[in-house]
Amino acid sequence: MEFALSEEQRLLQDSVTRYLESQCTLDHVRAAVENEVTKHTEVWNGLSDMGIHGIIIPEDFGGVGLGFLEAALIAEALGRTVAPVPFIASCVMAPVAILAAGNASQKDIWLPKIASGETVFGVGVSEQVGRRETNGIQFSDGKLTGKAMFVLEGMSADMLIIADDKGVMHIVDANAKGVTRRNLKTIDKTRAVAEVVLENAAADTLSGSQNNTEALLKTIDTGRLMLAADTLGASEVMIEKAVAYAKERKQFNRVIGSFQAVKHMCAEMATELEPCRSLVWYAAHSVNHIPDESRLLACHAKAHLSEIGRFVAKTSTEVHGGMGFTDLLGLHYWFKRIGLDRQLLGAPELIREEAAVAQGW
Amino acid sequence: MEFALSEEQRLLQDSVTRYLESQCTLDHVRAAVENEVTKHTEVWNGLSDMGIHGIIIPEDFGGVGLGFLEAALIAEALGRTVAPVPFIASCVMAPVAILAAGNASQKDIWLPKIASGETVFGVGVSEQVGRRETNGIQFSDGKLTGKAMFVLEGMSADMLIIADDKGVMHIVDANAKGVTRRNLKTIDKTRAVAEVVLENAAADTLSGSQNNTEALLKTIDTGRLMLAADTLGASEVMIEKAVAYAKERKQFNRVIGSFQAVKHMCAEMATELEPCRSLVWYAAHSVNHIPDESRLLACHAKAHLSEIGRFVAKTSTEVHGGMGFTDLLGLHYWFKRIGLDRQLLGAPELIREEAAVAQGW
Amino acid sequence: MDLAYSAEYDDFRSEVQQFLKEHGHKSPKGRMGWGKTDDEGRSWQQLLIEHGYAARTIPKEYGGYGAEADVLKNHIIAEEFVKAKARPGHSGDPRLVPTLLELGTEAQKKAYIGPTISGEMTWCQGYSEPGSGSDLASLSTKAVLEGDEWVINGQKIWTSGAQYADMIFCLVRTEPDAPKHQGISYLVFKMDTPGIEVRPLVTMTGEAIFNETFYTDVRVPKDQIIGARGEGWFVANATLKHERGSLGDPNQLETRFGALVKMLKSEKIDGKPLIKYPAYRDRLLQLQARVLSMKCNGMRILSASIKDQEPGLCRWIVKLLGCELNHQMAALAIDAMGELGVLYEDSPYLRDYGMWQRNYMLDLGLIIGGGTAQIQKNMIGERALGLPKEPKYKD
Amino acid sequence: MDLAYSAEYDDFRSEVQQFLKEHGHKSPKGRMGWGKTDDEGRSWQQLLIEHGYAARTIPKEYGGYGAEADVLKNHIIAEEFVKAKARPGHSGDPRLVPTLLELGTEAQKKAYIGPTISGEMTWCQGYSEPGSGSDLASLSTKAVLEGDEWVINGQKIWTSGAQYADMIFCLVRTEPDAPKHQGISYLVFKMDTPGIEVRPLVTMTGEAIFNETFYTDVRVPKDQIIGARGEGWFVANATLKHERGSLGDPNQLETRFGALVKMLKSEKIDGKPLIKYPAYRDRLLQLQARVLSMKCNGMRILSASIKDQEPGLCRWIVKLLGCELNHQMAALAIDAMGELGVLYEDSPYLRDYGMWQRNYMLDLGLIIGGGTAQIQKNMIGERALGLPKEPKYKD
Repeated sequence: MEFALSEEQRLLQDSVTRYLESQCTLDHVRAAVENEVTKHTEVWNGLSDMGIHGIIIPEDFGGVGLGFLEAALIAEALGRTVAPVPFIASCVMAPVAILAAGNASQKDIWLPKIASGETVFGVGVSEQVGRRETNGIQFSDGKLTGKAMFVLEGMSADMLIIADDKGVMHIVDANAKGVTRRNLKTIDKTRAVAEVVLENAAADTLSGSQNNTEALLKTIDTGRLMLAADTLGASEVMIEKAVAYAKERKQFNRVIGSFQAVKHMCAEMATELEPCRSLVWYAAHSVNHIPDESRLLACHAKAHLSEIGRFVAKTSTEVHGGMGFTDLLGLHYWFKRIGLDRQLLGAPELIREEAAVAQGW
Repeated sequence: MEFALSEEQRLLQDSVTRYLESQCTLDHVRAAVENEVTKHTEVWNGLSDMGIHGIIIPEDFGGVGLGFLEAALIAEALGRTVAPVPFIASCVMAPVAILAAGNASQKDIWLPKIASGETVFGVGVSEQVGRRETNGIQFSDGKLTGKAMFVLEGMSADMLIIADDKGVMHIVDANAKGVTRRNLKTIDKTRAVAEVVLENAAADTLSGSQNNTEALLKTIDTGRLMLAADTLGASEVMIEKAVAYAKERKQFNRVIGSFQAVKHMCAEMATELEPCRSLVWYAAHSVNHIPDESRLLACHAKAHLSEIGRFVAKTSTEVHGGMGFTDLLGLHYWFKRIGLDRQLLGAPELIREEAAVAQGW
Repeated sequence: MDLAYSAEYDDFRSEVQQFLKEHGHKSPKGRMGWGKTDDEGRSWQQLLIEHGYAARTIPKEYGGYGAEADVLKNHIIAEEFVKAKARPGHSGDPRLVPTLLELGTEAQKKAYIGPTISGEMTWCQGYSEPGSGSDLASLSTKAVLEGDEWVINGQKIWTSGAQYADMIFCLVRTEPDAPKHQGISYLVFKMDTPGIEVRPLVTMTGEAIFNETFYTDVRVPKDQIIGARGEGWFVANATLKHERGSLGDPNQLETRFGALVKMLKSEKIDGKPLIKYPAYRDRLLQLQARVLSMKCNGMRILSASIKDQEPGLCRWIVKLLGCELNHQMAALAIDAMGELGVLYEDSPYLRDYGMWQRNYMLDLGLIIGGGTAQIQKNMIGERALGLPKEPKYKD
Repeated sequence: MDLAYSAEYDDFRSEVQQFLKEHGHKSPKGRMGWGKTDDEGRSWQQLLIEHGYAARTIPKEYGGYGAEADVLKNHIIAEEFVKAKARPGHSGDPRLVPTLLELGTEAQKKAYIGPTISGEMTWCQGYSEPGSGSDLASLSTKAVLEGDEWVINGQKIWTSGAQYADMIFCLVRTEPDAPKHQGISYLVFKMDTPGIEVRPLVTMTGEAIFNETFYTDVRVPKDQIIGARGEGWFVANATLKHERGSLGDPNQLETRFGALVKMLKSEKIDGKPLIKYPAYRDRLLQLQARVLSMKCNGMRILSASIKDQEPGLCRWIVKLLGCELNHQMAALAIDAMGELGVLYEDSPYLRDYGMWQRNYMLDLGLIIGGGTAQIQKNMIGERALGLPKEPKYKD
């Protein structure tokens, strides 16, 4: 009985965190954001060298074959450094979809390319969470037509996984004929979402998703889990920054952290976030080891981290006073990262409704 | 343009408050509660002498003919002193029902008796808010049969107003054949609710409630408004007591109110409650003067005061520390008063749904 | 309780309506205030002053309309201008002009008030410093008297409008050895004085609404001090109070609530309007109760002001509750919009010009600015409830 | 991350299950702990000690089972006893017995531990005083040494079980001139000593769970002090920490959450189960996420304890979050039950024995007791996050 990270897991997370803290600095983030770059940055390539791209891809396909807990630890580290990389879509959701619903040849072709960093995948499944606007994709005769919105990493991707109106997933070449992409600007410039308009675009169907929604749901759930882990990491840093600021900033001849009001704001943030870490670990662990519970846990991890993340983002900004509201410290990159995580793949109320359905409530 | 109490209104409230503070002491409340008395106490009789029983009853029927704002001011004063009297049911809801739906003879008979204090009315309309249990009342052939729960002041009443399954209201003699009453014990012993079982009990129908629900809704809405005002008064006192305690109680060689944490708890209570006063005034004023808005305002006043009242009740108890949790200071009478107010005639979520319906949302 | 207006005020309202009917078309578009200025804006402002709808209570000799103070008439003017979507008039910077009127010399009043209310002379405020936020009185920008000039060195922050203001009113430390509240003076000077550098300060919304301003050997004539030397804190403070009361305007809350309802009715998930989702609707209703109670609270403040009474607690709480409520309305809008809720700037599919995300951040800035929530609670606890201050500490 | 148990522990679990299968029927009903005692309870406790399911790590010479400390085995025992609905064994008052073991003299250990764990000798705690709550160290109950006896005068509050306890362990001020933390001693004495008066203390729930106790010239033999004179604060504190960690048990949270779900499924409005009302359901789901995260947090604490690691922040937060979460579950239950939710005592139609209202109040008591929420936040801020204490102030 051990509810803790193994030595290997700790080492993995430490080395990725150390790497990101040294390479994915705020300056790097600012520069990447300015150039709207999220792939082929040095950081993305460096992560590739560390084997991160293939973290959940089996060794047979050129990956390192680790579990979702390891993937969550990476996502947390990326959230900590607001890293502008397409990890969640390309290294988690796309491999999950292909592994769960792809045929042998699809696996053989794409998984090694993802693991090696040769190919970046974007993922468009938002319509399966709740359709906004007049979007929706029809599939017939091996072609896709329609509009997918909020395609994760849609702009930077070479290939796309797109779910159609029936929930069947397909692989689409992002640069093929009949595929038009448009950047949707959000508050968070460290990750990109896109609108993808398809007009008779050639589609390579993931046939395992044709007769049941298991693969689709697993793709969404693991995406949610990674977003939760990302929020966990970003929130940790917002608390650390608030505590550090509270120890250093003086007003009324005292460091502000000695004022009970500020101290309690910090204590409340830390208190709310701490059990979230355990929840994310457990939810990630369950994908591999307790699959019966994993749907409910992914929903709860995403929704709960969204709520706590919002509280932390707001409170940390308040602790920083006016400085938190400016661009000077760059604190808003974390604020907005948490803000985007919250909305992607379902905002909390919608996800909780799914959790209710999952329990037959 | 004046959004304030008039001189007369202030005098009325002051005199009632002063009277209650001197007569309806905590000792009086404790004694009344022990004896399960809510009518014919000295306080109830004293209020009668002041004309409070007939506050909204027109002068033609022996009342003083004031408005609902005046009634709300009384309710607030009663909430301040957790007064164990059947004001809301007997002096507001019953007269509203009779005035709105009674015929000339019903008005002639009952309104003067209410105003003079000769008769106390209980009111059973809970099933119209949402039916719990297998209660419900059928009317046929001039007789009522069935079970009404949570009849306000049902035990102390001489007469009852009972709404049947169709929302038609009837006057029933509480001591008549076929009427069985049973006390439902609640957390709050300063007001009583009862179960009333009817078996072919003779009913005197308020015929104005036969063809539309206006009178019934007005009865419920004004009841809610009074409960909101009651919570306002009780919450005020809980804040005052917390502030007084925070100024007096010392820990760590300082009065606890000088600690920012305690100071902010007090400030938050006062801040949350202050706009509630204006809301209650406006909602009460609207019953007489802006009837189009009064339904929505009554719903909001009841639901919002319930939420703020709960926050105040909890926070004030926390400021009092262990003492707040004991019976020694009697603080819990206010806590429980607010707790009962919250649940009667619809807890917040249900009422907010009514507010949504009232706006066509 | 009488929410009707007396005949005098009904007549006054008709007058305002009549004016707007006749002249409303001359109003420039957009809500530009006393801070920025343009030709069109200045002639509109001039017209309003002539009719008593701007600078209403400023004495005639300083370029105002010279009417008696009448809170209700001000309120009626404001209401009717909002209804007609006409740009409201102003009385100059609301922290500066009342200060000048109260404490300026006759020469200062003459020199500054007229041009300020006409819009010829615009101002920015130099109070906060990077090291002095909540503890404003600890400010360290120095002014030393050399001959007939103050020589100013230091840095200010949150200087909104500094890039186009003609003038600044500024707090500086002139008596370095005095207790902190007693060593400050209130100076006014031109923004084109040599030695002033203005750097835009980008905020989390991505815009440079504010600036940092740097002062290096800035020389200002000795007589450009308002009030006595060393009394700048008290000069500034009378008007700071004013600013605090003015945030969290209930009309603005209602307007935003209306926009929120509209959005929740028009946006849909799988074809069903958001307002039909009970989890969103229940949050909406909770906010509605708060908006209504703030509206009523606002009427109560107005009513007290008419009678020249101190409104007390009901004014103290406005900033704390109002900013938070605005923030929560934006939060609900974002949540309900789901992924559409994160769109920003000039994104396709952007809703309501991106105002919900922008406000969500701006409101957080307002919760912090002009007295953080924590400072507000201290004030409410100490001044309104009479709780004791923290004891003095050993240094 | 390995939530399975090794073979050793699986075997141990089977043993416990086997024991409960054989002997479980002998368990007295109801969950009576170390505080109260009865014949049936004592023989059950004796049986448990013999098998190592109670007083497990207490050395044999003091009447315990004498096993090595093993957090996981303790956990397995606890889990299986809950599952079998058997009354759990105890190791005596958890604040007293570890203290005696660590700091008691050999004679004290011999005299008290055995009878305490067997249930022959029951205890109450005399720490808090009316004037000393959060600031416990300011306690003023005095003990003066007169010859061979301590003479005690003063008053204690929150003395649970005082009416049936045989003994009390009590903090008293013995060095009135020393700094407050250094003037306290830890005494143990019989509750039937002359001069002790016990008055039931009724709480808001209507029950007298606690007492006030009054001490007038109570004479206690000199050697009934645990640890050195003047060091009582430190003697007591080692074990206070223990108590704080133990509140907010995650199993208990899950149990209560289960009861909440069950109630929301069975209760109806107009025939529709409450759980089908989205506004209640959404609150329920928010609570479920919190319960799950506390469950996971609890596993993490357990796991750290097994490896004898300090769990850190994840232990510090348990009381603060656990009590509040319990309170919120009760609040939702009450709200959803509507008018049924206010019923209490022995009212007709009472649901779940009135536990929701009772818990709503009791949990508030727990939020306050054993370190208020404010004190908890101070500790988390200062000890876990390293934020500075408030500076010393001038008296």
